[in-house]
Amino acid sequence: MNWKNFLFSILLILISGSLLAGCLTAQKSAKNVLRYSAGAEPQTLDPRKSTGLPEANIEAQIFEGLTTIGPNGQPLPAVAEHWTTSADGLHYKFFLRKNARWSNGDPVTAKDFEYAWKSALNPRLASEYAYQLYYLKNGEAYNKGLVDETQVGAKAIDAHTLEVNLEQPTAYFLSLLAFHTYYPVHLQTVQSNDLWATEPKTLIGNGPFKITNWIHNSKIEFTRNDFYWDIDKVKMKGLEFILTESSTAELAMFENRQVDVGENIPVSEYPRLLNTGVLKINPFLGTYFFCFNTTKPPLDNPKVRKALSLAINREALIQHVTKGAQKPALAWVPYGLADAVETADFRLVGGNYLQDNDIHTARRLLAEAGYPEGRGLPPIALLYNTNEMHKSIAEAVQEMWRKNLGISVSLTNQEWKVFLNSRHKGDYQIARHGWIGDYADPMTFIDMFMSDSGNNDAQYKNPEYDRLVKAAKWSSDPGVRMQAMHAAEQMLFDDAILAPVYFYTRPLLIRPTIKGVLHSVLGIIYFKETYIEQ
Amino acid sequence: MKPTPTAFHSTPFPQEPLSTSLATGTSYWQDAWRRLRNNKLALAGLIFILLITLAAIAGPYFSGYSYADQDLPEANQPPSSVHWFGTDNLGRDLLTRVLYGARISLSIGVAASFINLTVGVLYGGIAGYAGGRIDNIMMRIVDILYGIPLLLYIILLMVVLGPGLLNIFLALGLVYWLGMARIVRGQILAIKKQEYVLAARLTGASPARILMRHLIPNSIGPILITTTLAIPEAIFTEAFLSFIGLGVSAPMASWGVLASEGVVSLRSYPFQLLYPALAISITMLSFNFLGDGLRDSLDPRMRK
Amino acid sequence: MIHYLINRLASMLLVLFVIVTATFLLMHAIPGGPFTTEKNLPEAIQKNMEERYHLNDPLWKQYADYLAHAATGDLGPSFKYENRSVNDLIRESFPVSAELGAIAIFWAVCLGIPAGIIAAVYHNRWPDYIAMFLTTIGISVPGFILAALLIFVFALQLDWLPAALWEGPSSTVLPALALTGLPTAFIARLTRSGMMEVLNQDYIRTARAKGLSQYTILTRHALKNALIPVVTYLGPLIAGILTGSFVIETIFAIPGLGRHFVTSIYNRDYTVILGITIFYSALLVTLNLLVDIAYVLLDPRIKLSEGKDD
Amino acid sequence: MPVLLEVRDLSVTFHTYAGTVLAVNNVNFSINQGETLGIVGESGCGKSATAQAIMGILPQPPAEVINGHIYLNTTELTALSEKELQQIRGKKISMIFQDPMTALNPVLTIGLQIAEMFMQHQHLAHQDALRLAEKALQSVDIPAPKARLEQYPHQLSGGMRQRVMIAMALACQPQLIIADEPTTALDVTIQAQIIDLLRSKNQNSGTSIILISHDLGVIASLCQRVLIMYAGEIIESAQAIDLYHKPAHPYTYGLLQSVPRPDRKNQGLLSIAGQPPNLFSIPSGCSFGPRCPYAMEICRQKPALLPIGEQHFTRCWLAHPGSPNRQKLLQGGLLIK
Repeated sequence: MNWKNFLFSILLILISGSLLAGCLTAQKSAKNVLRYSAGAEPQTLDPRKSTGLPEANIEAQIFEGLTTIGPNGQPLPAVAEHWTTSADGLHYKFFLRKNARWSNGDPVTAKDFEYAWKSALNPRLASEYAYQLYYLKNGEAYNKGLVDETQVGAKAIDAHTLEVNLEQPTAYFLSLLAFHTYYPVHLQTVQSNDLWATEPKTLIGNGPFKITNWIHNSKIEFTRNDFYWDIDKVKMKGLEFILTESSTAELAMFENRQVDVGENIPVSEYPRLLNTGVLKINPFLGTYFFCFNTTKPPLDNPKVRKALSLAINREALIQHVTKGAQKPALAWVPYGLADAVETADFRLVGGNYLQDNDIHTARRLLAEAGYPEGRGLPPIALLYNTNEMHKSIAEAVQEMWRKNLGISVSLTNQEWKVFLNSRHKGDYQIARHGWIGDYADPMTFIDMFMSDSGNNDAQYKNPEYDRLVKAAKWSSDPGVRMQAMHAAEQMLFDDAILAPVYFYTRPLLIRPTIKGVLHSVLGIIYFKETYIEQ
Repeated sequence: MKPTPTAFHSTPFPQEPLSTSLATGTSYWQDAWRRLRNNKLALAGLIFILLITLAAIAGPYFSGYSYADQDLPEANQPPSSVHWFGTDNLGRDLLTRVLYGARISLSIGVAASFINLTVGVLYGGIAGYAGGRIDNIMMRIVDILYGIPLLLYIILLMVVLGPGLLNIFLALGLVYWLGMARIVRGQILAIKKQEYVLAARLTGASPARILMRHLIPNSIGPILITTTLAIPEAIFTEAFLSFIGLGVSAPMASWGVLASEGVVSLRSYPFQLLYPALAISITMLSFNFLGDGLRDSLDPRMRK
Repeated sequence: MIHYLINRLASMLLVLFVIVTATFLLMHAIPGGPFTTEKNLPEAIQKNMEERYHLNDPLWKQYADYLAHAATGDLGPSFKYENRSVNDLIRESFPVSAELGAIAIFWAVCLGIPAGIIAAVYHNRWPDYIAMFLTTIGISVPGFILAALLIFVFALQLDWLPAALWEGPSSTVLPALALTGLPTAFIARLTRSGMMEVLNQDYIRTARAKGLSQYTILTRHALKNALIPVVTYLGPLIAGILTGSFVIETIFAIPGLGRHFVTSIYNRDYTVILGITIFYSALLVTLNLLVDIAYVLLDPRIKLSEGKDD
Repeated sequence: MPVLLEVRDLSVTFHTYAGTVLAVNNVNFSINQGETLGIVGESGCGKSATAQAIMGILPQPPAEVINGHIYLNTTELTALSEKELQQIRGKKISMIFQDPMTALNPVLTIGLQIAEMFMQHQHLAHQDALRLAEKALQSVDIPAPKARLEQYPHQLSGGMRQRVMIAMALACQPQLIIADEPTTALDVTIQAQIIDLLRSKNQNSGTSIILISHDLGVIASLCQRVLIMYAGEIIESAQAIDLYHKPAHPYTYGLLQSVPRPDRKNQGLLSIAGQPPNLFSIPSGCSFGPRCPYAMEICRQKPALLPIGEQHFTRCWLAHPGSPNRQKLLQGGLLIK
C-alpha cells in the first residue's frame, strides 16, 4: 500500500477525467432547438400575477391573448378572430376562433378569459398587476372589494363570444389585450389546483409552445404545442430559456454557442459585437432621465433644473457611453407611439422641447437663478442605483455639469430597493430614473406626473397638468386626447421637472442565421415564427 | 617543532576581541530583521509594498491627470505613451485611477489587517486561554455574527451612514475579525497545555502576560497567514460594499471597483482589467511573501 | 464529553434563535419590502398583497408566527417565487452548491496540504518558492477575475469546456477551479506554517533517530500536529463553500443556494432570507462543533469540557 | 574487545545567518562492543552535534558534515544513503534525548510510538508490534504496561516518559545506544533510576552506550571511559578512573572542581572563570587559553592531543615533553597543588 502514489493517481484521474469529460460533453445547441438567455428565474408563470419582463417573455411563448402585437407595434387578431367596438369606445365584443386550443387539446373559450380576468382582480389572489385590468368596468372596485365579480365588465356570452365593458374609453385597449395580464387561463386546471403554474404538467397554455421541463434558476425547456391553432407558422421544434442574470455569462454562453439569442450584454462589448454583425439594436418604449425633486433646494428653482437639463451633452453620452444607438431624448414621450393620425408619430408631431448641449442658455439660466458660474449653489447630490451603466452615465453627466456650468455635484449610489425607497419618498435631490411604457399609448408616460400618481417621484404638483391629463383620459376622440397630452408634455418642460437623457433601445444578440424573431417595442420577444436559416 | 623553554612561561592570555555581531547580544527584533533581510522573496515583497505606497501617495501628482478628468472621444484607448495604462470607458487616464485606487485599497488592506491583529487576535486569544464556559460563550457570539447575513448589515449600515471610507472600516470592523478569532482560539487551545505555559503560570505570570508573551507569539504563523489572506478579501469586499453604496463615491474608484468594471469588458478592452488586476495581484503576492518572511523571522521557535 | 455535547447542542439552538431574531429585525429595518417595485402599486393592491402575506400584522406577530412555523421545520412560502416553499428552494439548490463546493474543497485539500508539506520540507528552497508562488496566485487573483479568465481561456479560446450552466460533469470544472483558489492557498499556507513549526520539534528528531522513513515521519508524526489551524479554517470554509458562492454561481449561471440567498436579500424575500440563514447557520454551528471535536481527536492534550482545572 | 564504532576526523559546521560555525572540529574516537563511553562538555561544545552526526540526523541545512568518516563495525555510515541509514537508526544505533516531554510525540499513543520501531525494522503488523511494545515497556519496569499503550505522553510523569524513551531505544536490541543528556530534565532520584536502568541493559545485553552529559557525576556512575569536549574539540580522553584522579587538562580540572562534593563543604563551589568560547571567533591557539589559569606563551599555538598515560590523552601544552609541569601531570594530574 503506498498512499502517496494512490492519492496522486486519484488526483490525476480526477483532473484529467473531468477535463476530458468536459471536451466530450460540452453541450451545444441541439438541432432545431433555439436557446435564449431569458434573464432571472421567473417569479411566477401565472400570467395573472406576473410582473417582470423575463416572465412576460416566457408567457409570450406559452400563452396568447385576444390580440397580439405585430411587427410595427400594432395589435393584430390572435385568439379573437375579429371584434366589434361601440361608438363611445366603451363596449367591445370579441369573437374567438373556433380552432383555438389549449395545450391539452381543450378548446379556448370566452369563459377562460372571463375567469382569468375576474380572478386576477379578485382581492384574495392579490395580484400585483391587477391594476392593469382597472380599465374593465368595475375592475378597480372589485379589486378593492367594493362590488362583487358579476359587476366586472367581462362576460362570456357563449363559448366563443366575449363581451367587454370598459370604465372609460381607452384608445389603446386593443394593444393592452396583448399584455400578459389579459391572457386566458385554463379554467378547470386553475380552479382546482393552486399550484398549477409551478409544474410543467399543469402549466397549460394556449400559445405556440408548451413547457416540458423547468429547472429552477437554470433553464426552462419548451416544445411545440401541437394543438396551437396557427401551428403551421411555428418552425422551431423547441426552445430552451436559460435563466441567468449575469451579462458576462450571457455573452460568454453566446460566444461559446451555448445560447443563440440574448438581450443582456455588457455595454462595453457593443462596438465589437455590432462590428461582427451579431448585435441588433431594436427600439424600446422607454425614456432614461434624471428626475428632479422639485421640493428640494436649489432644485425647487425651475431655472436651475432647466440649466442642468440643458447642460447635458446627450449626443456625446450616447456615442461614447451608452453606445446602444439610442436617440437623444429632448422630450418626455419616446418615439414609436401613434398620434391622432395613426400614421403620425406622437414624438414627431410634438417635436423637441429642448436643445441638446445648450450650454449658453444653461449658463444664462443659472445666472438668472442667482448662481452665476455656479457660485453660491448649495450642494447637490445625484442618486443612482448601482449598475455599471447608470454609474458611467452619472459620472459623465457630473463631469459635464462641472465643465459646462462649474457645478460640482456629488454622486451617491444605493442598492436597488433602498434606492426605490429613497426615490419614492422624495428623499433625494436628483435621481436617475427610467420609465418603460406598459402599453402603446403616450398616456403610459404622461399620467406619471399627476399630483396623485404613485410614481410622481418628482413630487410635481400642478393642477393645470392634472386637468389636461384627465381631459385626455376621459376622451375617446384621438384628436382631443393627443392635443391634451402634447400640451401636458409642454408643461413638463416649462417646469423642467426632469432632464431626459435618451430614449431606450433594446439590444438583441442573435446569430445571423436566426430569422423571424419578433422583438416588440414593449420589449417582449416572440419566437412563434422563428426559424434557422440553413 | 620543538618549543623553546621560554614558551612555557606562564603568561596572562589576552582575550581576543570578540566579533561584535553576537557579543553585543542582538535583540529579538534585530535578529528578526536579519532573518527577514535574508529572505529574498520577503524582501522583494516589502520593497514592492513600499514602492506602491509611495506611488499611491506621490504618483497622482506626477501623472498629469486627475482621476475624474474625462475625455469622451479618447475613451477605451489602449496603453500608449500618452496614457501608459490606457483609458477607461469615459476616457479617464487609467494609470491615475489605479494610483488613486491604491490609496483606497491599501488603506483598506491596512485597516483589515489592523482589525484582524487587534480584535481578532485578542478575542480568539482570550477565548482560547480562558477556555470552558467563557470560551463557549465567546465562540457562540462568533457563530452568531457569522450566521447573520453580512449583506443585511451592510445595507443597514449604508442606509444609516451613507457612503465613505470610514464607514467601510466600520463595516469591516464588525465582521472582519471572526475568522482570525476562530483560528487563534484553535491554536491557543492547542498550545496552552504545553510545559512552558504551565511554567509561566507557576511563576505567577498574569494571564494577560502569558497570553501576550507566550501564547500569541507562539501562534504567530497562523496569525500572519490569516492576516495576509484577509487583506485581499477586504479589498474585494470593498468593491462589493461599493456596489451596495457603502464604498467610496464615484468617480473615485478603488482597485476592487476598477477590476470589477474591467472584468465586464474583458473581451474588448482586456487592458482595463489587466492593470488593476496586476496591481492587486502583485500587491497581494508581496503581502503574502512578506507575511511568510515575517512568520519565519518572528516565530520564536524558528530561532536557533 | 457527553455532558459537553449536550451543552453544545443546547447552545447551538440558542445561537440559531439569536441569529434568526437578529436577521428578522435587520431585514425589517432596511428600506424596501418584498413588494417595493419601480412602478408604485395602487394602494388597494398593496393592501391585498400585504393581507395575503400577513405583512400587515404587527411585527411581533409576524415574528412569533414565523418561529412557530419554523420550529416545525416548515420554513414557509417564498414571497417572490409564487407557490414555492423555502424548503423546496433549499432542497433544489443546496445539492448543486454542495456538489460544486465538495469538489472545490476536495481539490483544495488534495492540492493545499501536499503543497504545504513540500514547501515546509524544502523550506526556503526552490520547491518552497514554487509551491508558495502557485498557491499564492490562488488568493492574489480574486474569484471573479479568475472565473472570467478561466472562461476566456478554456471556454472561448480553446473551446474545451462550457462557459456556464450546470449540465453534466464538464460544467463543474471551471467553477470548481475558480472556487478552489482561495481555500487551496489558505490550506497550503497554514499547512506549511504548521509543518515548519512541527518539523523543528524534538519529537521529529526522535522519529528520525528511530529510523522511520521521511514519508512516515511527515504523515504520521508531523501532519497531525500541523493540521490544527487547517481544521479550524475548514469548519467555516466548508459551511461557506457548501452553501454556495453568489459570485461564482452567478458568473457560471449555476442554480445554487448562494445565488438564491443574495437574490433573496435584494428581493427582500423575507422567508427565503430567514430560511437560508437558518439552514446556513445550522450547518455552520454543526461544523464548528465537529471542528472542536476534531481538535480533541487530533491533539489529546486539548480538553473542551474543562473549566475546573484552571 | 572489538571496536564497534569509530569516528575519524569528524568536522561539522553550522551555517547561520551570522556566519558559519565550526561546531565539531576534527574529532576522533571509538567505542568498543559492550563499552560505556561518556562525553562531557558545556552546552555548545559540540557533543550533541557529534552524536547527531553519528545518527545522521543533523538538521541539514543548517548543519553540514564537512569532513570525516564514521564506521559501525565495518560499515561506513557516512557513505550510506538516507534510505540505508534508516535501516541502521533505531535498529543498530538508538538514541535517547534529553527532554522526554518534547522528544515524544504528544499526539500519538505510547503504544504506537514504540510499536513503530517493530513495524519499521521488523516489518511486523500493527497488532503484533503492539504486543512487543507491551513487553518493551515491561522490560523498563513500567507498571501496568498494557494500559500505558493507550496513553499519551502528557499522561505520564517525566521519569516514566524517559523509561518509554529507553524502551523505544532498546526495542530492536541495538548494538549502541547514544543517550544525550538523558537525565538532565529529571529530578535526582529518578536520575539514579534511569542510570541504573541503562547500566543493567549494558551489563545484561552487552549494549554499548555513549552517554552525553555536562554532569561529571552522572558520567562517573556509568561510564568506563570519558571524552571531554570543549569548543568542538576533544581536549581530554581517559579511563573514567584516571580522569577523576588525574585530570590532565585545566578545563577538566575546572569541571571537577565545580562538582559539589560533600568532602569540600567549606570551600564553596568553584566555577571556571570566563565565558565559554564564542564559536564565531575561536582563539587561534588553545581554545581554552583565554580562561586558563595556567596559560603560557606557547598556548597561542594550537596544542595537539598528547598522550599522558595509558589510554589517557590531553590537548594541553602542559603535557608537552618540554613542559616543566609534565611530571606533575603524570603523577597526579592537576589535583596536586
